[in-house]
Amino acid sequence: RDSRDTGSGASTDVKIMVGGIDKVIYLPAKLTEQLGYFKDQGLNVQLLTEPAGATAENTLISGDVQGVVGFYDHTIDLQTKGKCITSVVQFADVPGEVEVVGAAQADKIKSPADFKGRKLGFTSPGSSTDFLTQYLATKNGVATTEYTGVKAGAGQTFVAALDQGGIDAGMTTDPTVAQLVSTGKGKVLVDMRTVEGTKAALGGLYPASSLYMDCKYVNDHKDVVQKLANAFVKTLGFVNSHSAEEIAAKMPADFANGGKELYAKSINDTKPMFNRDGKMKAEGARNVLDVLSQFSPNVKGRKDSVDLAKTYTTEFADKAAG
Amino acid sequence: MRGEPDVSPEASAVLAAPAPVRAPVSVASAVRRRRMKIWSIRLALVVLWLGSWEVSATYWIDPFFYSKPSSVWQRLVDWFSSGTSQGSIWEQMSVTLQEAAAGFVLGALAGVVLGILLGRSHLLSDICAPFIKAANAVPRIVLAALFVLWFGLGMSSKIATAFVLVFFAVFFNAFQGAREVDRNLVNNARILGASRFQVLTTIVVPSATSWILASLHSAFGFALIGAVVGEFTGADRGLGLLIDRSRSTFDSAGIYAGMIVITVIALLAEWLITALEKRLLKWRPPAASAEAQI
Amino acid sequence: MRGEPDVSPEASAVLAAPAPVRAPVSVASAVRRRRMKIWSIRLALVVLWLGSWEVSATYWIDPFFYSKPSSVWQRLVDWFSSGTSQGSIWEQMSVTLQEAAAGFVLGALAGVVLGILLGRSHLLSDICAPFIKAANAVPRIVLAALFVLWFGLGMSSKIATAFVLVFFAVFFNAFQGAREVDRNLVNNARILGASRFQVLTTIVVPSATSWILASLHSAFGFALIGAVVGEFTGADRGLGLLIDRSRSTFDSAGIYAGMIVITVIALLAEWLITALEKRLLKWRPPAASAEAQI
Amino acid sequence: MSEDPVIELRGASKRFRSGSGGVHTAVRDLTMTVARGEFVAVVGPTGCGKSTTLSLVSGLEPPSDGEALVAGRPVDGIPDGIGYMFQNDAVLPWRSVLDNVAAGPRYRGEAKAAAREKARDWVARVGLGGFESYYPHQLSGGMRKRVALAQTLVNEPSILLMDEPFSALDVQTRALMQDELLRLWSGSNAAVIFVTHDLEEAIALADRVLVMTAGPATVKASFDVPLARPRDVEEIRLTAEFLEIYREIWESLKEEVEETRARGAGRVA
Amino acid sequence: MSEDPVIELRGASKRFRSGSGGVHTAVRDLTMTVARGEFVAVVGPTGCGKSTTLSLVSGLEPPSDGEALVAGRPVDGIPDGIGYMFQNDAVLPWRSVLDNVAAGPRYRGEAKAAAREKARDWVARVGLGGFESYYPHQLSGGMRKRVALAQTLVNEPSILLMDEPFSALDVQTRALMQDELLRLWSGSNAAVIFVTHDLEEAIALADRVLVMTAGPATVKASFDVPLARPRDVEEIRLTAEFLEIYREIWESLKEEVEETRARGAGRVA
Ligand SMILES: Nc1ncnc2c1ncn2[C@@H]1O[C@H](COP(=O)(O)OP(=O)(O)OP(=O)(O)O)[C@@H](O)[C@H]1O
Ligand SMILES: Nc1ncnc2c1ncn2[C@@H]1O[C@H](COP(=O)(O)OP(=O)(O)OP(=O)(O)O)[C@@H](O)[C@H]1O
Ligand SMILES: [Mg+2]
Ligand SMILES: [Mg+2]
Repeated sequence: RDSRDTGSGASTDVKIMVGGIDKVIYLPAKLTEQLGYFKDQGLNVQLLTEPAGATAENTLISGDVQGVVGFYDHTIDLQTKGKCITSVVQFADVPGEVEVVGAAQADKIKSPADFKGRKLGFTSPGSSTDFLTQYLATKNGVATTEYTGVKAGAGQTFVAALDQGGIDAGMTTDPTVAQLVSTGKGKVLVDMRTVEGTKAALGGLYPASSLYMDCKYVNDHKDVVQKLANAFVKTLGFVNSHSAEEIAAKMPADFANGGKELYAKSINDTKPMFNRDGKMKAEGARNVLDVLSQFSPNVKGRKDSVDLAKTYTTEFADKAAG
Repeated sequence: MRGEPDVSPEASAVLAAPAPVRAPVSVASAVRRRRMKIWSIRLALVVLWLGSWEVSATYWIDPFFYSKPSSVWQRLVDWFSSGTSQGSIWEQMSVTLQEAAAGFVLGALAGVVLGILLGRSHLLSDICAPFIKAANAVPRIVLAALFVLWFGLGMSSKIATAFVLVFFAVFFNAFQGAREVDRNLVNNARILGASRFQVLTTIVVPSATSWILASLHSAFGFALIGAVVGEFTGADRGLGLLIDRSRSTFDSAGIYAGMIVITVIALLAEWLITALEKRLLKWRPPAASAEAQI
Repeated sequence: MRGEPDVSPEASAVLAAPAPVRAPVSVASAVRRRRMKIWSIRLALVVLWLGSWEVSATYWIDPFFYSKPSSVWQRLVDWFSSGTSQGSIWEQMSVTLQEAAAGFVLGALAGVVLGILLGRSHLLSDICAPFIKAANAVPRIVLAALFVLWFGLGMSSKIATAFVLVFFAVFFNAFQGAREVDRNLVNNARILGASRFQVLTTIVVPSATSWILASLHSAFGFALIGAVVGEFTGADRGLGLLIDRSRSTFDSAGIYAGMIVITVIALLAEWLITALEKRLLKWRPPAASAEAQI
Repeated sequence: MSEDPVIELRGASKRFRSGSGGVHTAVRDLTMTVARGEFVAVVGPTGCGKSTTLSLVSGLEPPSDGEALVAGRPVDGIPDGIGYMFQNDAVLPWRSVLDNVAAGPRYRGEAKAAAREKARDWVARVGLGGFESYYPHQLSGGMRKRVALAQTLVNEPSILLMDEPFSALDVQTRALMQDELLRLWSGSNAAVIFVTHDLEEAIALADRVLVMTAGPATVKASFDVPLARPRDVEEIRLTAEFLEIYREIWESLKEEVEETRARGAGRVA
Repeated sequence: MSEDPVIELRGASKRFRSGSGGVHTAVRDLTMTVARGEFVAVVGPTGCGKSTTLSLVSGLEPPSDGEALVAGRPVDGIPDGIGYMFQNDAVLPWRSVLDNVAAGPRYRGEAKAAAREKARDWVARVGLGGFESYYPHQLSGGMRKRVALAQTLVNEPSILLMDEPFSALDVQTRALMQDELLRLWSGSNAAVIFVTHDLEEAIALADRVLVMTAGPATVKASFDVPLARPRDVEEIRLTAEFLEIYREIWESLKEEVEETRARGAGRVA
């Protein structure tokens, strides 16, 4: 277990686990590194990646990493398990997820109300995509027992699943969405990459992509966290002031191995989700809790005991902006 | 005295008269005593392990990661009494079991047949060996993802993953087993008039049996792993999905409970394979002299 | 005529005189011809396979999923000439190789030692067997996730995953190998004065060698898989990460290129193991009579 | 007894790779013929190359030089109608005595029941009646030898190679087996090569006794045995004729054995 | 020759599970003793239980009933100072001739060089000088037997069990080995049990010949051999004394062999 301590040897050494470093919704992580903003802050940040969200949080709790770039809703989930995790920089107020319907089913599934009897894909059972799918369905009058949820993963397996009819529709992010749309294999049914789209679909904001850290670490290393926030907020500013092509050009070449235009398009499509200041909107956080309390087995029935104030802080983003 | 000398008159007397029968009886009871002892040690170990897990999870280590036996047990009771969020636990088990069983049977068959063929043909094995070894080095999770592309999200992609895992485990043993065959026996069979094919079925296959069986012991475990890995990659039912769900919802009790269910299935399969082994290898000299002697 | 009878005068003459030496020489050239033939068939197979892949990916199947050899080659050239986003390809290879090698060595050692011990002790094996079989049925990807918790994100969790995969593969064979030992040989050694430990080292281990080696052939492949699976679970370098990256960026050429790199490493390791095998088993009657005879 | 050679070795040699990597010549320039219906016994010092000679005839090993012919055709693969009883154990450990003996007929396409019937008969003939269901590991050394004998003879081979078949048997069982062998052979017109260390046995059974030289083996001398048939193996040993032949062959063999001993014991002080 | 029994079997029986699942009694109610320095030969019909008897003495198999004692203590495990040459091949296939013979001394803690030196001497004594580096599969049947012999004798056992050690050897090599054995034994005060099918060999070598009954084996009769030592094995066979003893033992043995034969051949018409 000694490997655990090595990371935090010097206080400027920070390990951050990204729940899929190549997902466009988590783009600020790698971009900050590429732009050199961590170095500018005097930080020595090591980015790790891991495809399944839950493992990322586990490494955070066990202390292997100091921060995770992932979905905000996990902080609520974990609080019900007695863990204090707090979002320090909120990249977006919307999930950035898209419900895509397969080309073959596009004329039959026109809205979530048509989900009945369908096979709907999500990245993983119990993940945010699962909860959002359930929310979309129930909000449109389809009980969660009336459709079949299918784990379809992300990337190629998702594309193949939709293409081969393994799922009729499914929730995923860019670049998978861009890939599906550009090849005509899928059509966007519900777009939660913009504030308007999200409000239309969910009736409110649903903040997702964020950097969260262990509460105790945040308290003990306010300076480091502040530097991280500075870097990330600066990156958010960069994202908002540059075109998709310019951003894509900053990213490592092999992130665009699937095709340069495709990558640029994914960034372009997803870009609107990122906010400018890295601050959490209180209304968004409440909305997330609302969704989770209906569908998450952990949060169900515990809504009142959740202290939202502990799940995020704008303290650092405020300073970074100011 | 036709057919008599095998059990000499004295021996028959021993078997008939009550007093001397004592010997076999006492052997049987010794066997029973031994079994009792083994089971009680096993039980003690399990209790010790569960106990120390429970205690340390209560006092020292974080049950968030490690869960504890009582919560795992609770989760199992839940699953079996009120079902899982994906439906009845029996259904999940049957799905995973079907996938694993199909992959196991196909993989074992293919492994045995190819292993023995290549083991006996030097030209074939020289040509194919590097390809098979190369294929064996391909990470199975990558393959699982490819199988989803090739075979879709249905059962077939899980069966394919299980197949691949089982195939290689069995293949290498069948191959070596076919090579290790006593040359004397092969020569003798050839002299007695066996065709190449007969040598294969009557000499090579029985000789390689203990090799093949050794690999089958671990192979069903592999088949289950294959099914679970396949389900991790994409599925709508199955134990793998159940574990995956537990993982995403930070339900470590669910992870361990899922693992226990899989393990129990594997042990049942193992028990069947052991029974098969006993049947197939009954010609062997018993390993423990205790068994041979009466 | 001290020490002479092994090479009788005639034979020495054969070796000395130029003409009769023809025999061994022609054997050598026959061996060379055979090797040529095998390599050309292998090459033909590879060409055929790549060719049909390239053609079908160009005309029929979707290179988005299946990529094609030319793009894979391009990706490999890229990697080796300009490196990857994670740094030089050599570094990725060395990381994965270190993890795999460490897991392999530890797993093989533990597998051999435990396998032989349990194979020779009936009580121990009766007690432990169900636990080991149960452990073998635990899905390795679930384990990989647990190892990250137990050992942290560093190399050790990948080594642990590789270890587990190798251990079980080797263990079951070492176990069976230890059981299959010819009783006559053990008895003879005991009579000659061997202690239990000497029987183990001089009779059981050499007897089980071919079993153990058979498992080592597939074990290095497993070690690599373990390392890759470990890297999938969380890492910042390594070939597994490279493949994972390719997967999520729709770079199927990258997936295949990564698999090829791993395969080549596995084949190199395999070649080393085969060399070791030749050395250890040189006491055997050569399998092909062609080799035995001159 | 016709005179066309069924078995013929022409200048056959066999070389092996030796222990230290050199070349070991086991058989050198060996020429011999066995006619149809002829019973040839082969004697020679231990380790001289007798078993190797048989393996050349059986087609299990190809000669390094020279030729091996059976029924006039060069041997490649196992010639038809051959029976070979190996010097060492080669019964199938996973088959019972009965199924071991039934193996030959089964391989040659006989129905299971018929093969077993035949086998049962042969098991009894070699004195193992009652042991049909035993596995080889449950038998004594001599019993295993007899299983191998039955296994070979049940095929009614026209060429019979036997490598010290009776060495593990007690005198009387051996005599019984010898009688059984002669009885079978006399009705069959089979060519037999019989390797033995027992000179009496060689003379009692054979039409001709070949003496091999110290290794590398080649034929040193061939002695005809002009004793009348049918022979009673027990009786014949006491006749003057027998003793005469015995002495003659023994003289020849002795030299080779001594030569071997001189070489092998070269190191003893 | 002292008279304290080194080897003692008291009413020992050995039962095995038989082929068809029943019980097979290999040795029944066997009582025998061998004194220090005594050479006992055991003869009996094939398959009667001779090898089983040796395995009881060696401690490799426990008796089912009765007792086996060596040096006055009940046998559990391998008694000290025992040497046992098995009926079937038990040389290590992965060791060269030299290392096979050196195995015993190595096991008993001798240094490698010393063990090899001893082994080299013994390899030569059994006539295998020059074959030191050969692996067993490169040897003939008789040569492998001699490796086993050297392997056993190099340990200089005080109790020597030999199961048909010379059956695969030609007459002269056999005589040589017999002489060597007697030479070694006479200086050693070792107790020897020597199983053989060759009655001449038994009488020529032993102080006493035990005749076993048809299986299940028990001691039928014991014959003292009052021939003077040192004996010249070749010479002794022609003496009247020898022939007398031979006839006597043969009479006794014959009955048992015939009994066995009658049983085994029970099925032959
Ligand atoms: N595979 C082999 N490799 C090397 N040498 C061999 C091989 N097989 C036999 N030999 C050698 O050839 C010689 C003759 O062996 P063979 O088995 O033919 O003797 P044999 O006459 O049958 O002796 P025996 O009477 O002891 O059975 C021996 O010296 C042996 O060492
Ligand atoms: N493991 C066993 N299981 C069943 N029966 C056995 C076993 N070992 C020996 N026997 C039987 O015991 C009897 C005696 O066997 P043993 O090997 O002692 O005979 P032997 O006198 O040495 O014969 P031979 O002279 O042929 O070597 C035989 O009938 C044999 O079938
Ligand atoms: Mg021979
Ligand atoms: Mg015996």
